[in-house]
Amino acid sequence: MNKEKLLVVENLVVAYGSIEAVKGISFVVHKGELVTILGANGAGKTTTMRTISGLIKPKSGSIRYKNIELTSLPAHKIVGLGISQAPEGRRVFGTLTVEENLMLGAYTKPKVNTEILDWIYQLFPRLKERRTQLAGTLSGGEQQMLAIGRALMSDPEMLLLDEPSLGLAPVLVKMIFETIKQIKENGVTVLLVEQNAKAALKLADRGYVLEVGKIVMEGTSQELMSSPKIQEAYLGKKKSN
Amino acid sequence: MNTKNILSYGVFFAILIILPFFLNSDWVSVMTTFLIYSVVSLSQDIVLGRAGMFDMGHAIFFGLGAYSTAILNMVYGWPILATVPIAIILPIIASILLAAPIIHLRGDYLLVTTIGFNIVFTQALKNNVFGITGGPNGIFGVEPLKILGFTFSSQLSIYYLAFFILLLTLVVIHNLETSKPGRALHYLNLDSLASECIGINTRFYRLYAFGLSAALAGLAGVVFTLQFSAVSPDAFNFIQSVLFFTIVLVGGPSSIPGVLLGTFFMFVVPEMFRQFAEARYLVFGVAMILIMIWRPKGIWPVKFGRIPNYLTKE
Amino acid sequence: MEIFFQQLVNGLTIGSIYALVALGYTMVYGVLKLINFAHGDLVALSAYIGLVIIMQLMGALSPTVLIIITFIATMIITAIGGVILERAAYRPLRKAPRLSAVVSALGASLIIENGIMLIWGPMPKIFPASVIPNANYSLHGVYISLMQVLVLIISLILMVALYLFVNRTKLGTAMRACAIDQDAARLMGINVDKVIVTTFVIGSALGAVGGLFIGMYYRGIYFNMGWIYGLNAFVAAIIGGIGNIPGAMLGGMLLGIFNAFIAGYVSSSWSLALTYVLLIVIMIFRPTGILGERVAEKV
Amino acid sequence: SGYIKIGVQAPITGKFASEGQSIDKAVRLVAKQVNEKGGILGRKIKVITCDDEGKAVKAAICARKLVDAGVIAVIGSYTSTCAEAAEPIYYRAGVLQTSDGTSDTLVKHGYWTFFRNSSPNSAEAQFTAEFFLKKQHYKRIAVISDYSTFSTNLAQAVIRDLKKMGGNVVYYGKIVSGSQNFTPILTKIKTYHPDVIYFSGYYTDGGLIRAQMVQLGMKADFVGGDSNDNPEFIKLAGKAAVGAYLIDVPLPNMLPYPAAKKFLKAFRETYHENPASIWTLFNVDGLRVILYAIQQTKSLNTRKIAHYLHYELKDFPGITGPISFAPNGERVGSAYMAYRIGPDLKYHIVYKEK
Amino acid sequence: MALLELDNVTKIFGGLVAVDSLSISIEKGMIYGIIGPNGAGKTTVFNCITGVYKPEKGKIIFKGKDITGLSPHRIANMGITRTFQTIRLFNEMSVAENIMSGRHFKSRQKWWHGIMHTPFYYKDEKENWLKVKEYMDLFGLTHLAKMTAGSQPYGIQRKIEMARALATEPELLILDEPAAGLNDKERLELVDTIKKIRDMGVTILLIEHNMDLVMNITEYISVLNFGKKIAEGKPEEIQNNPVVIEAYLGKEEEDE
Ligand SMILES: Nc1ncnc2c1ncn2[C@@H]1O[C@H](COP(=O)(O)OP(=O)(O)OP(=O)(O)O)[C@@H](O)[C@H]1O
Ligand SMILES: Nc1ncnc2c1ncn2[C@@H]1O[C@H](COP(=O)(O)OP(=O)(O)OP(=O)(O)O)[C@@H](O)[C@H]1O
Ligand SMILES: [Mg+2]
Ligand SMILES: [Mg+2]
Repeated sequence: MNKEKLLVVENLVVAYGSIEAVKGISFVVHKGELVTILGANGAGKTTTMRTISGLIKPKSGSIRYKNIELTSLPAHKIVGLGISQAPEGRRVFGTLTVEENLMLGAYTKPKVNTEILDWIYQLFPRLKERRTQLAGTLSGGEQQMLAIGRALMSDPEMLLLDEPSLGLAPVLVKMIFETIKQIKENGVTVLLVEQNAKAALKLADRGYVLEVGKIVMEGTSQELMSSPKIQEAYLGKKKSN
Repeated sequence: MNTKNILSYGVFFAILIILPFFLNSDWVSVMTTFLIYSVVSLSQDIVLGRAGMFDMGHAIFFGLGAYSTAILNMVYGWPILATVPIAIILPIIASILLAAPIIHLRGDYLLVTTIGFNIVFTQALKNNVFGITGGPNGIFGVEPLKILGFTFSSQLSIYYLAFFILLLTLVVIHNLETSKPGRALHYLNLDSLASECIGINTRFYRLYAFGLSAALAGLAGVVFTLQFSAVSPDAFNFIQSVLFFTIVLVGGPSSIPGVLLGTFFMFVVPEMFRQFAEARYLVFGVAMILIMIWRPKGIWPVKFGRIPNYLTKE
Repeated sequence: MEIFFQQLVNGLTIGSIYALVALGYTMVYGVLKLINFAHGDLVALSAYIGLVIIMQLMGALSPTVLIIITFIATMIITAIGGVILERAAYRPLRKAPRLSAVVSALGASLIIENGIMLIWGPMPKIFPASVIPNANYSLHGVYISLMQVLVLIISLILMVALYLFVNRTKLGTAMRACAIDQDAARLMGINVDKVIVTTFVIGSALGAVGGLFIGMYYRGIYFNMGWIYGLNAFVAAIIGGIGNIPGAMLGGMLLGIFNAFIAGYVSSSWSLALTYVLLIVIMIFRPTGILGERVAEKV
Repeated sequence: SGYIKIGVQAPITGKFASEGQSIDKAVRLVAKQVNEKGGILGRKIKVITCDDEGKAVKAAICARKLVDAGVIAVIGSYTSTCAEAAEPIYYRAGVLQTSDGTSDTLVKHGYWTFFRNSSPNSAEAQFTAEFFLKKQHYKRIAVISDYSTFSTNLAQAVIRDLKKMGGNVVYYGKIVSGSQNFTPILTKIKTYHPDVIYFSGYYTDGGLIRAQMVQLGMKADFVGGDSNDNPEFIKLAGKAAVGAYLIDVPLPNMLPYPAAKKFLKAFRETYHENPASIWTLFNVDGLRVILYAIQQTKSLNTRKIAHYLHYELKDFPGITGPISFAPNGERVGSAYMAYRIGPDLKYHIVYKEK
Repeated sequence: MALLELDNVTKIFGGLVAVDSLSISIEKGMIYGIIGPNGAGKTTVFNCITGVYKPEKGKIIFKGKDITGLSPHRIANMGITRTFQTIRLFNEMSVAENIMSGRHFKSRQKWWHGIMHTPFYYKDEKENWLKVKEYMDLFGLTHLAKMTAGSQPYGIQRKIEMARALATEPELLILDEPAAGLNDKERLELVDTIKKIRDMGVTILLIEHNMDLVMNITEYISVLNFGKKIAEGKPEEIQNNPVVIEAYLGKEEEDE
């Protein structure tokens, strides 16, 4: 297959002070693909996501999106290019209402697209119910829905999801993964970071495994899922199985 | 304390002890005030740095100590030594009464409220409440301290008195730092709710911080009165509180060497540039900004993790 | 009764000046969680700038044109001052502990105050009497001057305009978003730096209006008057609930009226102290100010 | 052998910088004049200056510094507060002090080292009361002061003297200096229907009070104490200044004494400016009288000098008028006058002490 | 007698009834689970038990004593300690100091020991630090003792938080989503740790969305929805309860 390369990360190094959290990683995301990044706690997944969105500036390396170099752009311009992120820890605007949060999602658009809003309310009816509640008083799961909904409001070409299932009830986890699938089917390219490796791999086309700042493995979902190393480290299966 | 620490404190004290012999009297007087302000700043740090409460009215407690001594001596004729307990206890009571109703306020709200207290305090002094504060002028001509026949009237003797009070304060703060109450202050500062949920009575310890710091500030106030044989409302107005507040932040909250450096930088350094008159404050403002940019956590920030050695050895 | 209304007029005049200055505090606080202690001094500076402009142009222009030009030019220059302040003293500390920026603000305040003194000297400067409309009306024994009427009306218009801007426009919502979580705001595509600069521009320009009113109404301006107005305005912002725009207006007006009635009915010697007693009482019973929202922290 | 050291404690910087610098310049000028004539008792005078910034605490520091430097007498300070803060320190060290501070409290401590070189508040108060009751015949009097020592003391002295003479004080209140908005207190005073408002504070507030009185439609007279005597008062009050009264000692150039004319000339020639105010000249007199006493007693013993000043000196020809001291260090006699600001915005003398 | 008993506890926010007449009863020594959809009111129940919120109605009885509406520190001192859904450590302080905070109540230093050190102080101080060491050893944190807690990875932070809670020597340990953010392998370690704690005699009450963990270790479960209890029972019963499947678990897909 000769798909168009949407996002190309090359030799990315990111450091907090003197500590390198990401130590020279390279990966590609093709248009329309769903790629997942797996990795233990502290592997550097969130750091990578934040660097793509421009919240952190890398020490070296490049990130190109549709051949535009992102590392020299400020964060707000990157959103304008069509990349939006539902960050780790939700980061909803606590003292704004649910609806104001969603409207801010569409900040880069000249006008709010009501179709998208309707779609989001359809995906997450709970949000519609709580439209005027302050986001800070939503329960954890409700906030996660809001964070994803808000990211979708900008009608992105590429969606970055950082642990979207964190803290969600099983029925919602299923629903969120279902939604991610739907989002992908709508033509949005997705880069997904997940602890829930099984579910993520099931959904993804391809995956990368990150360990202490380095990519140690990559491949199609099938390849990764059947790798004994992955099974032991991320899927909680004993070796003897 | 490790040997390096003991050594550096030793050198610091040695310098302070011999310093007056190398300075003219003008500078001895400046250094005496430096020692007193160091005590006040260290006490301010207990509330601001350690317990994390934005108290911008600390000059109240300093002033209460100073005025207690001055009033008891001048109006009621008490010998200075007898006024000392009152000059410590009165600020403690005041701090607890003032802090109790506002202690739950969030950072900046606490800050304005304490500014408010300070302004009410100085206004009351100026209005000559109960006819004993001497009005806008203050009280002049307070007697010197006499202990066992020795009279602390020379500049030099007051310098060493202030030095002794600073030593005492450093011992108290060292003890605080390494004890359960001292740690509790840090915990409630960093996360009040988490502290409550592991059993720390945050309200008690907040008041504790206020009380202890008021006691030290009150004691410093006594020495201040002795240095100038006078008290006046402007020495304890809210601008002074701003000074102590700034000293802690510039030096490094919760850090003893930081606060001492902060006092030096914010009080002694401007004195060095007196000949530049008002222009020095402009330069000084620039320096404050640059220091914060250069060292956002203060000149000498605190380091946590000083734990007993037997914890890390196998 | 006319005394009552006279005090009300007195209070509202100074109150609207407090409110204008308080808006600058509240807006910056809202977005940066920073008490911009230099704001009061910026207001003082604006009065001096206004005086320089008036002295330069006086005689060359008709009084109305002169006043309009003075206002516009002073607002622009002060806004630039606010932007410089943000760039030099606050932006480098964006990621530092909150209180470090407070020290920086105090430093900036020293710079402006002493800068004014070095340029214009320690003695008060006086606005010329001839440019200021000097009409005086009396309604049933209540005296009100044209200047007071102007102060009230212009302040109200500006405040309502600001309120609508913040609550009804996209940039306004962006401002509130930046106030909560700057990184998340960036992820929405909001240019946080631009929003902050806008905040300083608006706050400083409103402060400049306040500064000019002080100069034109009270005539005498001092290099260190920023502290007094700054502190009062700051208290007003807190009483109203800092970060809250209608709160700052309400707080300013209340403070002005309260001051007037205390001085008028209780005791002028204690009016300053009683103002702060009021503040403390409000803080005890409404810990986040009158209009400040109480958002329970979700655990 | 060596110098005779004279200290100057004055606000060289701060709010009162111009006054402080002027005092310092004048003292140095006198010292130069004396030294050019060969000094006193065969010794030259050396002047040591300390800046107290007009702050009480700094004043105490200055006092210790000057004492340590070995001065025998100190000229200063300009403000009563600073003079008073330093007083006990000079007293304990036996150093003579002469100040233009007008606060009555300065001479209340019984320090033999202190000499006031100007007229005290009490003299001004006395004059004010006479002017109010004998000349103007005010029936209802309102008094305002600010929070400074000087101003409160003056106001209280005026009230005391008025009451002594049977005057009717209907109101007394304080304002915070620099707060600019005085309409609330004035509105309140209006309800007392006074014929006059007397203000004992500084011109920076006095000018605004006068302007706001007129704006509030108040018909009462305005009388300002000596600190309102400044050209800026008229600028601040604008047209409202017309009709306001001020009470003060004469302006430097109104002084009738030949010594005064000579000194003013020398000052202008040396510094190309006028002394900041009459207060500079009072301090010059303080210095001159001490130097004279040294010469007369042929001694540097401050007790002897003080004794001479207290009991033997009579009507020394000062540039601000004849000088004698009461045993408490008070200068005897005064020269207050009342001025009215006319439509030409100039001062017109309306009342003088006989 | 049950260790902890909730009797008709109700918590209302504005108009929203977050917890609605909830009654549960937890026996000593058990691992008790609370599950339910997001926003069901689980964390709010924990907040009521630990005194962070004061319930509008109902009683909370711990060891026969009514603790309703007491302040959090008093409840903690009676033997109930918790962890938080979003980790709340003293980030700037070292791992050891974080755990030492749990010793606050057990340490018998008085207020004056913050001013003056007595021989008793030294004894007490040493005792408590040694306790801290025990807990660090238990959680394998000893090598991190001097490290800053805030810079540790998520999984480690969860451990520190649990060690801190345990250092208070609670009778009842309350864990709010302890496995959130852990991968499958780390979760297995967590299961072992929780069991170890239970074996020390500590009763455990936990909220968790991860069904593997819940089914693996809890002995009894209550299911909340809209603040009300919709089911309770042993894990196996809950797993097959159609109401719970409908509201919470979702229909099981055929898994490989
Ligand atoms: N602001 C920061 N300052 C210093 N170090 C940091 C900061 N943020 C993260 N780190 C460190 O960088 C490394 C990578 O962190 P990152 O958050 O990217 O991991 P992650 O893979 O997303 O982990 P998790 O699964 O826990 O979310 C970790 O060791 C972490 O401690
Ligand atoms: N302080 C508060 N103010 C207003 N509403 C609140 C507050 N705290 C919680 N709520 C509301 O109460 C409900 C229950 O919240 P709670 O946090 O207890 O849910 P939860 O069961 O823990 O959910 P999750 O599993 O997502 O953490 C939610 O709808 C939430 O919005
Ligand atoms: Mg992460
Ligand atoms: Mg929860």
